[in-house]
Amino acid sequence: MTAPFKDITLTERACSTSFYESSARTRLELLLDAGSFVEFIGPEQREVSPHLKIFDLPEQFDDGIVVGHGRLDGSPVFVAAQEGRFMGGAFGEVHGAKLTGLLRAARQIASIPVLILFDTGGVRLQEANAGELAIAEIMRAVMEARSAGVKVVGLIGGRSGCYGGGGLTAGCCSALAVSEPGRIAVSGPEVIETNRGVEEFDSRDRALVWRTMGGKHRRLLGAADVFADDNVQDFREAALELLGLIGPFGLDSLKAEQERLADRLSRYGACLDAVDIWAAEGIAHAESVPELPSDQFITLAERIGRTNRDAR
Amino acid sequence: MTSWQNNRARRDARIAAGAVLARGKVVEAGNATRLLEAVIRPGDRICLEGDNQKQADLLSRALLAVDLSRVNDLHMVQSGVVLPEHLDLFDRGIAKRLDYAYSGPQSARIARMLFGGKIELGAVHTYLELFARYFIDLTPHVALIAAVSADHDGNLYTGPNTEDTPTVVEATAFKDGIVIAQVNEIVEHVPRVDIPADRVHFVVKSDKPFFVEPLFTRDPAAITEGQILTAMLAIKGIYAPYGVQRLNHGIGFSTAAIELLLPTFGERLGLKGKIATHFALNPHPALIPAIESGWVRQIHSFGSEVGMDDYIRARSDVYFTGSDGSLRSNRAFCQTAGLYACDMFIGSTLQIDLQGNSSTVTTSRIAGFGGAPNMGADARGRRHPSEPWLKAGAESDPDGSPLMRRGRKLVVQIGETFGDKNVPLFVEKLDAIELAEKLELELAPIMIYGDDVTHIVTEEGVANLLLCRTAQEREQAIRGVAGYTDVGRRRDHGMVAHLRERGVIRRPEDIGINPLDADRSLLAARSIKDLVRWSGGLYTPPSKFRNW
Amino acid sequence: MTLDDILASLFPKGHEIRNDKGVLLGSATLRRGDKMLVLGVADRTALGVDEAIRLSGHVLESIGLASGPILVLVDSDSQRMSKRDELLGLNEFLAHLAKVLIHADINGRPTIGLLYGHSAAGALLATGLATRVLVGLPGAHPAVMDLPSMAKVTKLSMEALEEKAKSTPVFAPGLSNLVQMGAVHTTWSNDSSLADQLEALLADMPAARDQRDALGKARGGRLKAADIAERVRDLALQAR
Amino acid sequence: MEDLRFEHSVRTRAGGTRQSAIVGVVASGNLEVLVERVLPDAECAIEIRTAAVGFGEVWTAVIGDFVDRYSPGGLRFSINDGGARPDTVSLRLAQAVRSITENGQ
Repeated sequence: MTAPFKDITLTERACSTSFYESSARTRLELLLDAGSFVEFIGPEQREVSPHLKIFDLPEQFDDGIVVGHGRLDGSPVFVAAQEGRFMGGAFGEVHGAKLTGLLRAARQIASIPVLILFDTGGVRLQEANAGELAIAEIMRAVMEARSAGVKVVGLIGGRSGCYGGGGLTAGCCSALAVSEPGRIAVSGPEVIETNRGVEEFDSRDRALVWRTMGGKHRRLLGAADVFADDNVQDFREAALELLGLIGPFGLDSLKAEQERLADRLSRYGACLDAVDIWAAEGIAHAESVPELPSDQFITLAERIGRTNRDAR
Repeated sequence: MTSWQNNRARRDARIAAGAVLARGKVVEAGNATRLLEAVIRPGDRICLEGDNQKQADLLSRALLAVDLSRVNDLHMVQSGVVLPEHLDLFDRGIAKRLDYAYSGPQSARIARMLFGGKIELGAVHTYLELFARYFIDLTPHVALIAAVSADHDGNLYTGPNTEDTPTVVEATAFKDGIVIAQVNEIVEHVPRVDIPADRVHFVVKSDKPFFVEPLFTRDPAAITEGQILTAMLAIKGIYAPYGVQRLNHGIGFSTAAIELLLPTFGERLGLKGKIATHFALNPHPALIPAIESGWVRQIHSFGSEVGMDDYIRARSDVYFTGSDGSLRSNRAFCQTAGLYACDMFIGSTLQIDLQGNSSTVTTSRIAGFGGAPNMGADARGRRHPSEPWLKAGAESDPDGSPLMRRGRKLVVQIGETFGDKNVPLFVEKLDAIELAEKLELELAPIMIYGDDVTHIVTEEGVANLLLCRTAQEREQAIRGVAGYTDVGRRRDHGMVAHLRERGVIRRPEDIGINPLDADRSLLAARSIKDLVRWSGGLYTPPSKFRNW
Repeated sequence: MTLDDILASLFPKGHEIRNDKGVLLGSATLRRGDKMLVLGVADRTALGVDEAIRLSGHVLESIGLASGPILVLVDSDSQRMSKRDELLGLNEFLAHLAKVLIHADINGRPTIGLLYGHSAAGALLATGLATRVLVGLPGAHPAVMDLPSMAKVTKLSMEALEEKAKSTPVFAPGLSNLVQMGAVHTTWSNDSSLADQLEALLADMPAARDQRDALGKARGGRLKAADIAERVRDLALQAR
Repeated sequence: MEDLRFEHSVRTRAGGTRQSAIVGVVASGNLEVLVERVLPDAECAIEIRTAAVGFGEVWTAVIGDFVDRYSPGGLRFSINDGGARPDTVSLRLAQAVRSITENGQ
């Protein structure tokens, strides 16, 4: 019995492995240099959520997040990867604390960057207060790390997307890479539909969901910096590219971000649909953006050039 | 003097009553209900076109709104009971009796209504069977059909989803019935004439296109490792040794997995050109990679599939297309092709018993049979030989005289031992029998009879029932692939081991497959987006399948 | 207490705080004469892109012009759940507001949140939970997730949830639960002057370091967070 | 939730040198298996926490077949189960054995 992949290289596997479909562990294995990953508080430590048993729910040994240290093209990085299939990758007490601890160490060291592979629906309902607070602590820890000179890069392309507090945390990062199936938002489609009615937002209209929250729209809007193909190798390359480009963080970054967001509101605040925004950007045949192959899309996105790494 | 043209006279009277509402043949949508009140009589047999995909939805709403004192006690004879309105007709008392073939989306409600006595059930048919009865004893008085467009004379263009329409119209129009068509638009010239105008009496223009269900789209993202394993077993354990070239696939995820493994796993086994070249099949999007890789030579279809129109148009070497370039489907012909010209049917079911009888009917759901029994039955009228057919025949009757021995169609049931919500596939007694007892039916609704089934494939292996010589062997062969279900755990281990030695049961390792190799990376497409890419952008999936 | 009562009690020397459709912007004078920047969300207003950008702008404009602490008043709905807000990137606007507050806090402008009414979810993260010290007023009723919604998702009855809520602060709404978790540092009293309590806090501000997990552990609300974070931090420091 | 525990005596020690491995994820119809090389060579233990209550008999059969087939001596398996089907359980157990018997850390 031989494993099917024995004779192909890690890079080939990373190229042919969908980021969207992979587990958190597979993503890390293929994203980092071969064999370089060391996990902190791994599953054998059995640090499970203390709260799920109240609801008679199954636990996972790593509480849905893998954190550790590894190398990317030879250089050290801290990494955290959420498992989007375990409770929707939601933040609970233990899950969140692992990421907080990682970011605090990064701040202290001040030179090792952090990669966060988001895959989350937001706060874990069954421990909502602990999850919400964990996100608040993570956001603070990201800002403290960045203020100390740490580069924090978010990678978004998992099946649970990056919702709720995950969306806010992503907004705190130095830079983001997103793939086409990746989604970034605060409120989920069903929540909007429940609150505003199906006329405002039909959560089952997936084309609508993706053009409102999906990777292409976020890239065109400038909410994400790099558009990655849905394979782990492309995310690896995106992370490397971003780490090379991120500048220092300070008051000027926040002032520039204020300007960037205010400008977005004044330009597109009256648009009713993503297609209107794209058309207002001067994109011909805006309605066909979702169908564009990625190379053509990347060319288009670069021409629009909304990203501004000094403004986040 | 005896009159021999009473029916024609009655038809003419109905047309005259309806004509008051029409300009030529065209009736405004707002007058559809009045039209139906004018032409339908209490107790009529009505075919309200509900195929498994396209729906005469405007006409069904119009019928639901009729004055109950004028239209009632109808006998619905339609292949698909799909829309809620189809059953609302019985709740309102407009219809009383039902003969049908398929009711996927309404299967739970139809079960409740049968138990509640709201519906007098004639029978649950197969498609061909119901079509046949349209010409013998269930001829419609009025047919309410759907088409894409009509010209001012009433010539109809049915587009890619022709489905049941020619059959329904043939039976109705030539036996003094009334044909009313809802169309999406009225044009100067129809792109092709699918139904000639002299068979159409009234045309109603709908304000929106008729509803079509994307029934044959399976998202590759949802295919599991277990389904991939069963698909590998089927390809290497059945398709390859029999050399199956002409076949029909059911619509489950296991068969979708087979379609997606042909260009990868199948290619590696060197099977291209040797298996799966000719299909009786709807335009399954999952088959796109195999078509693009040159596996598939020809496909004839029952109906079309949402989003496949441009792809089909561009691949006319593979599909049947009309003079306008779009798909020509025809359920009756394709069912006949599946029955007589295919060497294999492979599909899933909900329950299999110890004799191999299978049914998709449970006590809470009566989905009907659709076409599976026509595909999944040995055609006793078949006379032409083929390699798989002869080989299967020889396996089942090794001592028979080769020149006199009938071949056998391969009828394969494929599935995982446990289905959704851990419901076992294998049972000691079918729910269908319980249902028949409760409803006092004369016949239990069996989809495929055990004596037609030749193979059962699960993740535990392949059972070749052709090689079983006794009922007991057959039972143990089935238990032997029933996994950890109650049926599987009650196997006779000694007998199962013996059957394995004889090749009646073959485990993955007997076929040279390591279950650990069953990996999603084997799928030629792992998402709907991959299918779009394979099609060169020609496939445009409906919104509900997108994640971009 | 109404917002006006609260402001009057906080700032007896007067204030210039405007409430424009639920967005509070302005400043106030402390009794010892120093200025305090004030912003917030009132009247249970949902926090959307339009509100968030004004709040973050208010803080940014003050930097360099004013020193002094920053007070964030909170009586909000959750984030605005609409197609428009998400289309425009609400996550960035809320994150930006939080970032601006945290940045100010780290850089010499201590931040205090005052939760006097409702708040939830993304709105709470971008306001009160982005401050160094979050204070609760009696009567405040934050809810990360309301019980009816939880009942829907968990498929448990309201009774069952209420029963479980008695034994754990971890999921149920309410100020006392957030206090126990360490999210709310302290609760003020309505009976004495808010100005006294504010000035006492300003005189004794904790360091600009996130201590909420330690607080949650000490109060028995979050028993694992602090230890897990500390263990990961230690391992990471060793790993470099 | 239900807790189950199985202990088996086995013929041979599992190959390889890795100390632990984990496969799968806890989700509806899925499970995670953590396998650790912590027992004497002739022993094997399987501990299960499952969301599907009342399937002890099926687990007994699945585990029995698994131990028979792989003889995973020296290994302890810890399972968090989100209600997976028996065939999925068998597959994950086999994957866990493959992972820990591979060469690696």
